[in-house]
Amino acid sequence: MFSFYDISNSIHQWLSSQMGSTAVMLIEMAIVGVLAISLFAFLGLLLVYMERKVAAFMQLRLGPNRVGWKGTLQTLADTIKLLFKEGFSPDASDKFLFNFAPILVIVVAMLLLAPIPFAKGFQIYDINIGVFYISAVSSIGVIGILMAGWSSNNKYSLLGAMRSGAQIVSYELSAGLSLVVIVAFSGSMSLTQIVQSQADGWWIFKGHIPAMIAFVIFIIAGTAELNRAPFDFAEAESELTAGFHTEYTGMRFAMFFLAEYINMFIMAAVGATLFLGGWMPLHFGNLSGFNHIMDFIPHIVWFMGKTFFLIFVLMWFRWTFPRLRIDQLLTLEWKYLMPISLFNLLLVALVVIKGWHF
Amino acid sequence: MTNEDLKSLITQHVSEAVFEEGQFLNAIVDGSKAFSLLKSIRENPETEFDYLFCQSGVDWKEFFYVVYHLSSKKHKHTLVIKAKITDRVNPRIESVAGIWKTAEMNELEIFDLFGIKFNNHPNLRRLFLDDTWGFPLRKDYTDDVNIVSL
Amino acid sequence: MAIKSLVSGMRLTGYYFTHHKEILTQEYPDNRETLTFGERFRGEVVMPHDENNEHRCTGCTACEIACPNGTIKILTKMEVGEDGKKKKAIEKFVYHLGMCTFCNLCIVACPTDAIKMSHDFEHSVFDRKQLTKVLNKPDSKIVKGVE
Amino acid sequence: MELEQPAISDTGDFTINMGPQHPSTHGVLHLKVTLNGETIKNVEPHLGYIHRSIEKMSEASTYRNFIYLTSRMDYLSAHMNNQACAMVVEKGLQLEIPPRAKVIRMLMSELTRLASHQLWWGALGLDLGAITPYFLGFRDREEILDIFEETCGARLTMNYNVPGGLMYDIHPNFVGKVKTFLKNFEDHLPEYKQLLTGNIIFEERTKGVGILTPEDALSFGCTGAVARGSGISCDVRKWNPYDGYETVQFEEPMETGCDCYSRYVVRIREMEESVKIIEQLIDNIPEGEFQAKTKVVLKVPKGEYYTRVETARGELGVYLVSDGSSNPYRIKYRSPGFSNLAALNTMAKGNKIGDLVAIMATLDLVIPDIDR
Repeated sequence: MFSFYDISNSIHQWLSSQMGSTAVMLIEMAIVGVLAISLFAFLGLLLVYMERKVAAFMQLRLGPNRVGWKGTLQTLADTIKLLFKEGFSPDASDKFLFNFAPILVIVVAMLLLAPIPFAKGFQIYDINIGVFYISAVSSIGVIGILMAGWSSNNKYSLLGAMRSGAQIVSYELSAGLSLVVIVAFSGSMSLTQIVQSQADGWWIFKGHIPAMIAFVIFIIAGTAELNRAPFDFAEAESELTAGFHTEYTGMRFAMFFLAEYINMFIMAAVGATLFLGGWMPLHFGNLSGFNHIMDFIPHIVWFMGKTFFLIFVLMWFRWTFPRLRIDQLLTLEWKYLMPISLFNLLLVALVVIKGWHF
Repeated sequence: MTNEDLKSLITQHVSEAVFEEGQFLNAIVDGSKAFSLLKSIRENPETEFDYLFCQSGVDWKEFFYVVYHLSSKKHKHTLVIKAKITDRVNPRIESVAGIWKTAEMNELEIFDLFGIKFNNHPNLRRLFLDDTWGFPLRKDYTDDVNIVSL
Repeated sequence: MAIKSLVSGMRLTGYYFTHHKEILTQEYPDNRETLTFGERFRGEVVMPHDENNEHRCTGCTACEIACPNGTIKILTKMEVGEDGKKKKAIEKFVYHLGMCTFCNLCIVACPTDAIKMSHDFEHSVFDRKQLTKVLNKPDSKIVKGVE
Repeated sequence: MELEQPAISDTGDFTINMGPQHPSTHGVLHLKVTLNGETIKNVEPHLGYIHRSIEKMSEASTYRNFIYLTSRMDYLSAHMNNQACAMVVEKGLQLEIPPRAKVIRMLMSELTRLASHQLWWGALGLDLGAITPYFLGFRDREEILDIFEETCGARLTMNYNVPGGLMYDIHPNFVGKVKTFLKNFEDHLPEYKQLLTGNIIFEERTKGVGILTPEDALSFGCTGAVARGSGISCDVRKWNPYDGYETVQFEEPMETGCDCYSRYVVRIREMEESVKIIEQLIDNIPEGEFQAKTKVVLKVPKGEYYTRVETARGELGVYLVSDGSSNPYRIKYRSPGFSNLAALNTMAKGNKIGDLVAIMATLDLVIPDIDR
């Protein structure tokens, strides 16, 4: 059967037979870098197109339909346009931070790609503290947003950045706690092992109610961390014009835009990996016939299917709900989600100790 | 209150008030006496004009009127007070923004378009036009650039 | 309760996502051929001419008076009719499209139905001078019998 | 760049300019907002970005052709504006318009009100961050605009009223199309409630926000849904019926919450009432003339005339001073948006920026109506 594991292994072996280990590592790093960047660009284009189409269909519109077949090349055309646009920077801005902020944001998004297992054995870096790594690195992104807001020398930007700071600091907690639930269940922080532990069923099914609660909290907190509606305070178009990226144009703006969609992909991928079994096919206890059919679907399809399902849910939220207010957002976190997560963690500890889960 | 009662009430306050019957009862009083009259008919429980539904200026070339259209939600009667201002160079009248809050914005508009200054207005500024502009709703206003006569 | 209200909203958008039939928007430049207008749609003022290059305008300037913006200017000349009498006729019916607000007052005012509103709504031009139009065609004459 | 004064004062207050180009000021409204953190301390409106001095322009026009200008004031209730102006001239001339014209005017007014509220509903959703309502609101609005286009010739600035009645008779398709619209709208109105009214986020955003006490509402001269949301009965159609409104049965929706949510509910219920009025009238359009006979040149006798209509935003008053010539001597439009805007500062103080947007959306401001 077609497998990424075999491909990557055979490449590695072929390279090893040709040259020394340092050169192999360098070449492999280059290959991975090229793959990661092209995945980045491709995902950016795909997700923007998908969002526009989903939005259009929910709003009884056609969506992009001019460039390419059914508008598929529209996002490419937009990218080319953004590349050619002049990148303004305000006179009184802090030039260094202003230029550095979008790069920081996009680098963080790239770093997050490292520990995600796309298919069996197909992973950039199988780090044994993957969950910890993700929750640690993802909070660096907010520094980029704060830098952007501060350096723009615009009060709207500043307000947006401060909102974003408050928001991400708060929601990092419940997002982290809901990840800890799965860590407790599987007993490992490595994403590969978490996926392996779901071979006989996904955690959302195996983990009873605590896993469900953790999943819902993860979706809410994840949406908030992504700065997406209904939690898009950092931008809050109708309140702060464009929030932290009010002053950004051209490719610098495109970087923020791209990072937002990559982060969305990563959020959905982490959610799919931890709660929905990653690339594991859907297995039900003893229906071996059914399980066997499911095995025929390639792992990458399972992974992408789950991820894009979660992305679709996020988009569905965005095109349905009104935005909350900043103080309501913080109330939701500190008064509801946070206590529920803590209590949920306690429950999970009990379940795990007693071995009640499947 | 009927129009007759209103007339006698106003005459008690301002003896030289002139009345005109039309769609509503009109009372023309001098600008200097308008404020006390308006304040008293707002506070008098028998009249209680709590709703200033229109405040405007009219330029009659020799003098200005500041027209207050008043009605009462409770007593359901309507009255029009016209405060007459004869000074064209430096027209002034007391502000009623303390009595009806809607007057604050309306008086800004009247100041902007007629140049009538309101004493004790909380924040008298040009609302629409910049400070160097004339007062366009005055009849003697001319503008060769922006007004194209047909 | 709270979650129920959120789900009901999502059900609506989800319903429209899956039942994608009705389209609200129009693909404008592509559907020029199929665009329909009400017959009273106000595009711009035109003066219909018949096949003999004849119009119905007597030059009475009722439309010029009715126009609130000075959009219409009628230049008249004296013409000698067939019966030898001198008669007023239009030389130029000048229409400044740039000043027109499409209020329809001139059409209503016209006693001889000489002008009407066309359905042409794409008025943008590169040169403002093109917005000043002469509505009567060169050498056109008034239809006989219209006074 | 040297700043003359620090951007943030010692107490932590700072000023931001909302507008004239801002997504949620619905046009060119310019608000100078003093903030402390996210909390609003003061809101000062600066107007004039779309001031065309319609009052001055009207003074130069005749009684027939000043009416079209008022479509450009509150463009969402263009028909009611035109009606108010036509009515003031009719009042001056003591002209009785035919019953057919009255009924058609009422029908058109209610359709305009529906169209305006549909746009308002969509824009409210947009201001609160939900984008889908905008398109659903426009779906129904387009249907009404198509009806207008067929009968009046224009979709927005209709100019369908003339002194003495109407410019044209209704189009033969009018009755059928209105009935189709009513049927569609009955299906669509529950969706409005599904998407916003019951939504927990929406309720959190609007309940208890932007409190306007009844005393303030009256003192600020607020009308329309703004005053009715504070429990003040002010529907001109009830208190001073015009053009036949005394013959139709409808309720004046009132709420006592004094907050954004009350104003929202009032407008939603107003839509239901408008549907009721249309249903009563659509089968009973009397036959006859649609325009009273008038002279070619109208001269309103010397005097002062005041008419009011209930537009989608509140009470529009037209104060006409005539000196007996063929032009108005002075025309004052008492526009509902102007008075409602005055209350913004009182409502917004102490709330957050997000609330300011919600409050402005429920005030339903139309800037050309405020600037004139």
